[in-house]
Amino acid sequence: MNTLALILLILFSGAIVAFLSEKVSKFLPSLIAFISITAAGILFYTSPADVFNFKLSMAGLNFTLKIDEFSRLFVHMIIGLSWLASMYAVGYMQNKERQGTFFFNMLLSIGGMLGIVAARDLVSFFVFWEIMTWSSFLIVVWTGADFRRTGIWYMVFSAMGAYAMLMAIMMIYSDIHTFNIDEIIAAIAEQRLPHLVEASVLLLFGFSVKAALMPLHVWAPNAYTQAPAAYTAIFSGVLSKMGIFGMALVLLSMLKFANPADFSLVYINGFIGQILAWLGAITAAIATLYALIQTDAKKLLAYSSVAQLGYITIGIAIGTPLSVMASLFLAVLHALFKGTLFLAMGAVERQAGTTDMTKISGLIRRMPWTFFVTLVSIISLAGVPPLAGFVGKWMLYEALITNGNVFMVVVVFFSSTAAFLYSYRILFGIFLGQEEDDTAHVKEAPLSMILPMVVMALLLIALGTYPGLLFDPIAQGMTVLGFENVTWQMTVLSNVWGNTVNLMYISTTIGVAFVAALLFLTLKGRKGSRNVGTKDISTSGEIPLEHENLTYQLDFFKPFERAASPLYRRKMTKIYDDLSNGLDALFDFTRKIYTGNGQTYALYVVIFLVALLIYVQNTL
Amino acid sequence: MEGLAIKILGAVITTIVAFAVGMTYGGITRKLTARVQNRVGPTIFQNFIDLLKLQSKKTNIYHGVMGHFAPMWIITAAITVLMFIPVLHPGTAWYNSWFPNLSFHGDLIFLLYMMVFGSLGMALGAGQTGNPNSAIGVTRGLSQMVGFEIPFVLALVALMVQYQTTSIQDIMTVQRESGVWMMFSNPFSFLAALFASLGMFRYSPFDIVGAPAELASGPVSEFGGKYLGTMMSGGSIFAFIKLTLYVDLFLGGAYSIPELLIKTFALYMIPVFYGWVNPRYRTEQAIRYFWGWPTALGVIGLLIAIF
Amino acid sequence: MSITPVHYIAVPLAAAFLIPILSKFHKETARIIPGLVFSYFLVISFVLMRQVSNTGIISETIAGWRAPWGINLVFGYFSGFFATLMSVIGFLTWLYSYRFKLVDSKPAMSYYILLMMLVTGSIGIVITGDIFNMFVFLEIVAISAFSLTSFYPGRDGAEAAFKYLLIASFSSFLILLAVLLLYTQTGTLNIAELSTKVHLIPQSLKLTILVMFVVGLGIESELFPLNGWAPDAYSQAPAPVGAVFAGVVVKGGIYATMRVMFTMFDINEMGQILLILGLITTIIAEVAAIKQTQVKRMLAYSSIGQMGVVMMAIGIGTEDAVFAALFMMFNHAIIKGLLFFSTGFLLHNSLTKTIAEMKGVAKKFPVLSFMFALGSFAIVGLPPFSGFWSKLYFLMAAADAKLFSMIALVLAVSIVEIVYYFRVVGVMYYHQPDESLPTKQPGLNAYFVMGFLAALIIGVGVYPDLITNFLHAAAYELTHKTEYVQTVLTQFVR
Amino acid sequence: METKKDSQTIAEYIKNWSRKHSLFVMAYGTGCGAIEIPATMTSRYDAERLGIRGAATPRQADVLLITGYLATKTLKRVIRVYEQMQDPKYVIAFGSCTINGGMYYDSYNTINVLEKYIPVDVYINGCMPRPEAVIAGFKQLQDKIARGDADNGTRYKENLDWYRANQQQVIKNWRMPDYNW
Repeated sequence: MNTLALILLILFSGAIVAFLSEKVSKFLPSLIAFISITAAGILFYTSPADVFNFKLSMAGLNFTLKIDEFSRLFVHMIIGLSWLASMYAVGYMQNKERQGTFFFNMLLSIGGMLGIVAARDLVSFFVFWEIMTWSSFLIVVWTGADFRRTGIWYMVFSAMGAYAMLMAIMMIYSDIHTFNIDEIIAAIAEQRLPHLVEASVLLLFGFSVKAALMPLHVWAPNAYTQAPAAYTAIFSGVLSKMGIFGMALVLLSMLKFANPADFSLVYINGFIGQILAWLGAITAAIATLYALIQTDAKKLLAYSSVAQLGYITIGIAIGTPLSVMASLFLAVLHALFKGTLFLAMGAVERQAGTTDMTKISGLIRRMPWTFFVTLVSIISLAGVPPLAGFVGKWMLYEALITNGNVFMVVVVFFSSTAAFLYSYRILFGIFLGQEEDDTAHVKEAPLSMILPMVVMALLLIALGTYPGLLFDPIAQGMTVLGFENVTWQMTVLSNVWGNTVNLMYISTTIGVAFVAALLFLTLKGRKGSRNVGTKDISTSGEIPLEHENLTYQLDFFKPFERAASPLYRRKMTKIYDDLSNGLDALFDFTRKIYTGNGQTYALYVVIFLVALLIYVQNTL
Repeated sequence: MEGLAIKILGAVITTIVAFAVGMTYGGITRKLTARVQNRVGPTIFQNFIDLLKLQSKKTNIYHGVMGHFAPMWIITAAITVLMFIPVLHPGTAWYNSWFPNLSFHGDLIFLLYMMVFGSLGMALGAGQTGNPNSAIGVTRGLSQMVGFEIPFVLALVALMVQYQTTSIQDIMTVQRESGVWMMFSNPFSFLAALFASLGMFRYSPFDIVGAPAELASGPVSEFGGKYLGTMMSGGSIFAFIKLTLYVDLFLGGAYSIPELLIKTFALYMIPVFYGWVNPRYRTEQAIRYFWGWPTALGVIGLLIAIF
Repeated sequence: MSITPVHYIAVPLAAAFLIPILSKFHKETARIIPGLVFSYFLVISFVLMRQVSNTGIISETIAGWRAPWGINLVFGYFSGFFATLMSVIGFLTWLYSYRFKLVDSKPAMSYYILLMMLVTGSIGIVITGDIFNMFVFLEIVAISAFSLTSFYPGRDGAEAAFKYLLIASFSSFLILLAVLLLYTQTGTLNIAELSTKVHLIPQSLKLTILVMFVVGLGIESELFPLNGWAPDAYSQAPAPVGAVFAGVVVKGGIYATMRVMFTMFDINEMGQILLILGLITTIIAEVAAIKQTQVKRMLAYSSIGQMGVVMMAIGIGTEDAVFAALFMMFNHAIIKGLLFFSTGFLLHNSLTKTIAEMKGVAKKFPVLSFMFALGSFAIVGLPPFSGFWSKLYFLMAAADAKLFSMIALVLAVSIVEIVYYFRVVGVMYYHQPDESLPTKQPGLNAYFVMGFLAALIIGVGVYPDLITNFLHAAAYELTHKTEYVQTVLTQFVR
Repeated sequence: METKKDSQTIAEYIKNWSRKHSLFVMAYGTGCGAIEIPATMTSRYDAERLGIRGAATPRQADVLLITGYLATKTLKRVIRVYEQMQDPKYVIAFGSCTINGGMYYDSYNTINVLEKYIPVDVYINGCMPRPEAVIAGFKQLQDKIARGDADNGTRYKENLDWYRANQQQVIKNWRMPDYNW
């Protein structure tokens, strides 16, 4: 039996078994999910690289699945994060209702993602894409809260994207009667397909829906917020990256090989890339602005995921080796730190009951490990050295500057500076500030939930000094995409102008200075040090009561909001609401054709008959 | 091996110099302010005395691990940035003997991000103390940072794209070879960066972060003793770092310590003077200020740099 | 004696006469005998299909009168596909509606007889080789459909039946007129012979006949301005009958249209028109469906929309398009059947059958709700369910014909489809139930039927080759009419 | 008390010198005397030349300056602030009211003798004491610090029970967090 098919089979059958096993015991589905993902992972990592292709001819179509170096990178993300998340889910989901449905869809979407990255023909790509979409939809609505706003919007936007893709697939099919991606690329390289540009634009449209690009992002915040945290990690971590994968497929492996003799096409290609990059930049900026006014931690993270995906899109769209490397690096990193963050928020939600930052504060002494992983991943989200986030940010900036997209750099820099605000917001709002009496009972999450987060946090720390560990697979993947001799070093970053940053020195310096300061500050005057609680603060002599909490949580960044008020004035959701209302009115009007009156229907028949007769006699 | 020893010695000396210069500048500022207000004022070494006093406090208030880390993060960030910033021009006698720390291993983007490190750690520490004033001060500080980073980045990007480099040495070299300082060759970018520096130094009118009467000195309101002292020293080093960075980028760098002192002091007096004659802005006013003319100047400079 | 297509007609007619008599002795017979008939249908279909696969098209003359004078029944892959589909749906409907709501014997008897006649008539349409005979069977279908529509006593049923009657009378009138004109022009009623003689008809008259056929059959197959009757009929008839309407009656109309368009005439003459009509039908129907508050009306509009797409595929007219159309009809039959069957019990005792009454039924009927959700997922064309493949093949056929604007519109309206189906699913699963209606748990037979349909949906979805070869053969047979014509005409000289 | 100057180690001497020359004042403007503080700080009698500057919070302050009479309500706050200050800390009582109640000696809600509630290092007499007097008081405090016998905090801790008793006597609704010192 073919290994790749076996992996998919394990996942899908595991999904069904998990779904049925809920009848047996509420604990079983999570276990089955974990086991099947583990089995798939073991199977993937133990078998040699060349066995991962799989051909199937069915219903007059040829399906080709193949894992090359580029998709291997994404498979690492998918399997790794899903494995950790499913381990986490064992603890997170215990004694919740309808676990069978949850794990069924979880495994299904994981299988769908694997299928997507492995698909080498557009039909199976689309099939797996749709499977992933509807299973993730079922998880998004799993809690059942706010079905219309969240579920229907997600499904409608995904359907718009998917059908745009289908349209494009059909266009390509009508040009050259094949669905096989390699054949398509070969065909593009030699002749000019009449519908190539439209098709690629439509494909990009479809992918930007998943990647939550600017005008199409409105589904994302709600969906990320509503899904259970154990899945949101996967959802925002890897599932959204499928859009990035598709963009890379279109921009870097289809359009890039377009016939260079065809200047118009090359020009259009660059043009599309620019448009996409600018959309990404605007997405990053706007989403960041909206992230920092949120009061719910999960929603804040959802907006920040949208922003991060904006960065990643920029890198792919610019298309220079450095930028592609940067964005793939950021993609993996985003999977790591945003996965960690969502898992951490899930832990907080499970232990403290809510992630609303206006309700809880000062959990640092209660949940130290959760705070630690949150801190690490927030630092790498903010891109502050010496953690891994800095590497990706640096490469992105250098790529943009050396490429001459200077104003885009400024926009990106603005958004990532504003990202500090919400980074601080989430750390402060949940873990710092005064301790509530009603969160005094909160305990640290169980080990099965802590362990995955800690693993990812350690990875982030390691990658901050040794990004080469990740550059290696990325570079191999890029060679598949057609970038020749991608150069990378283990601990040194460099751009095309030859400017370098030596991460080894950086982390050594920081470490030495930090340890020295730590020793100095800790040892000096240790006997005289008084440990005080968060209630013992200088409030101009006033003594806060036991129950009153002085933590500053509401309108956290109000001054910034006031300063940037013009940017907050327009709301995308409102536009879509108006659109849907207008459509609703139109539908209502159209529906009135069916009056429910027999005579009218008879009249329709007669009129139609006469009209058709006249038409036919006159034209044919 | 003793090459390493020399390097470490140089690093220590650099740190000491930076610390001393920063503290003294602070004292001089206090003295000058007093003179301007027709007072005698303290000695110019008052800051050293204060620091000594703070470090010799008997009891220290421990607010939790983040509160404990905050000063360390500041000092760590200060030292790290200092290591990666070229204090003097390469090749000069002073430089080779003392200051060749690591300045070839970092570039501008790295410095931009590394400078934030300290203030983020500070913010976290201030957050854990549980004092609402600290959190309010932190939000103001971060918001203001978003304000002045924009013209600053515009200026830096202008330099980078114009001279096709992101390293400070190369920019210094360009100035040395051409003999023209950036503040004359890129006046608009220089002005933008200068306006940004007003926000960086947090003298009035941009001192709402630690407004003493309103916020009880804001983020640091719960810190005293050794913590406050360490923060002070870190802040002094940071002042030196910012000034040196500006000198390197716009004033053609320095060949010797006296030249460096003259240039940095001249530069340092600009925010101080501006502060004397100005009241205090509210946060949104400050942000709007930075997004106004400074950003416009930065954009002009950038356009000039491109074309 | 050997099984021949005529059994399709003879057996049920005989049974229809027997049932009233036998039910005098034992009431249960009224329920059992139709079951036997339907199962016999299955046997016939199976045997005949094997025969067809061995010896090509079967053509049988009735009562010794040879064509063109007598009536002849033709059973090929194409007809066989429809006949088998109808038999299966009929059987499942019977099994499902066994003890559905028919407690006392009298309505039960009429229900089953009418159901039997409905299926019989449709199968007759499919297997007859004579255009007038086809008209007769259309009438049989129509009449039994009227009576089933007004099965439940009450004003609404009567009104719906009246509308149906009114519109259907136009259809029969037009078809009859068309048949008459054909006969006057060519002197024969045999489809195969007609197909060799249509070129004798003057162009304008031929077009008039075509238009009459289009309109007359369009009423049966729910084309846009002609389908006013459909929603009322679907929503007023008992739920299983809705499944029969969607799976059998409409298919009869479509079959007739295809037979006329492809075999008798040349599709190219009306192809464009059918394409446009189908598109308009789809758009209007889906748009109307999203505004419905009654589940069964919504399903009715949705099946109208599906028929519109099928009509577009017919209008494209290539072999692939016909294949897509057949596949789509197959899917529509089984999926709509599943939807109607599950709805039948979900809203068993409700009179208004509104969507709001399905609040939180998932708590009470987990399996039924799952079936409904499965049907919704399948019918909007999500993989890996069977609905996806037919949509894919249709789009491929359309793409071959370079009809991109049409693809775009169809995809756009299928987004609307997603919205209204998922809205219902959301109501079923994520709203709090209000304990208003007394519920009725389905029996084992209903579960079996729905389980079979669901298994079929998933099975075909995962492995479409279960039926594709068969459908390809049927499409080939339709688009290459020579074999059909030859087989029938060879009998003349026998 | 005998002077400790000779007994000071060199480190102690330097520390005291620095403490003497940098006094961060928590000017607790309780009474009318607060009006004298601005005059003392600003250009006429520039107190900063002696290294005296205002501190915003007790965490950073060295000197607690009680300017005038203390109502019992205010006393509670004063005690809180005093206890939040870090050692070494000094208290300067300002004006007659802090010595003996002054013109409020028979008021029902002001305390008369501050010494009973928190230890005081330097009293500045007068009603009001002029800025010169204030600066003189600071000078006195500085000498005391230099001598090294300004150990206000330790005195408070040693006699804590006595002070607490007095405080609880006047502060009826006693609600103070107790510290781990």
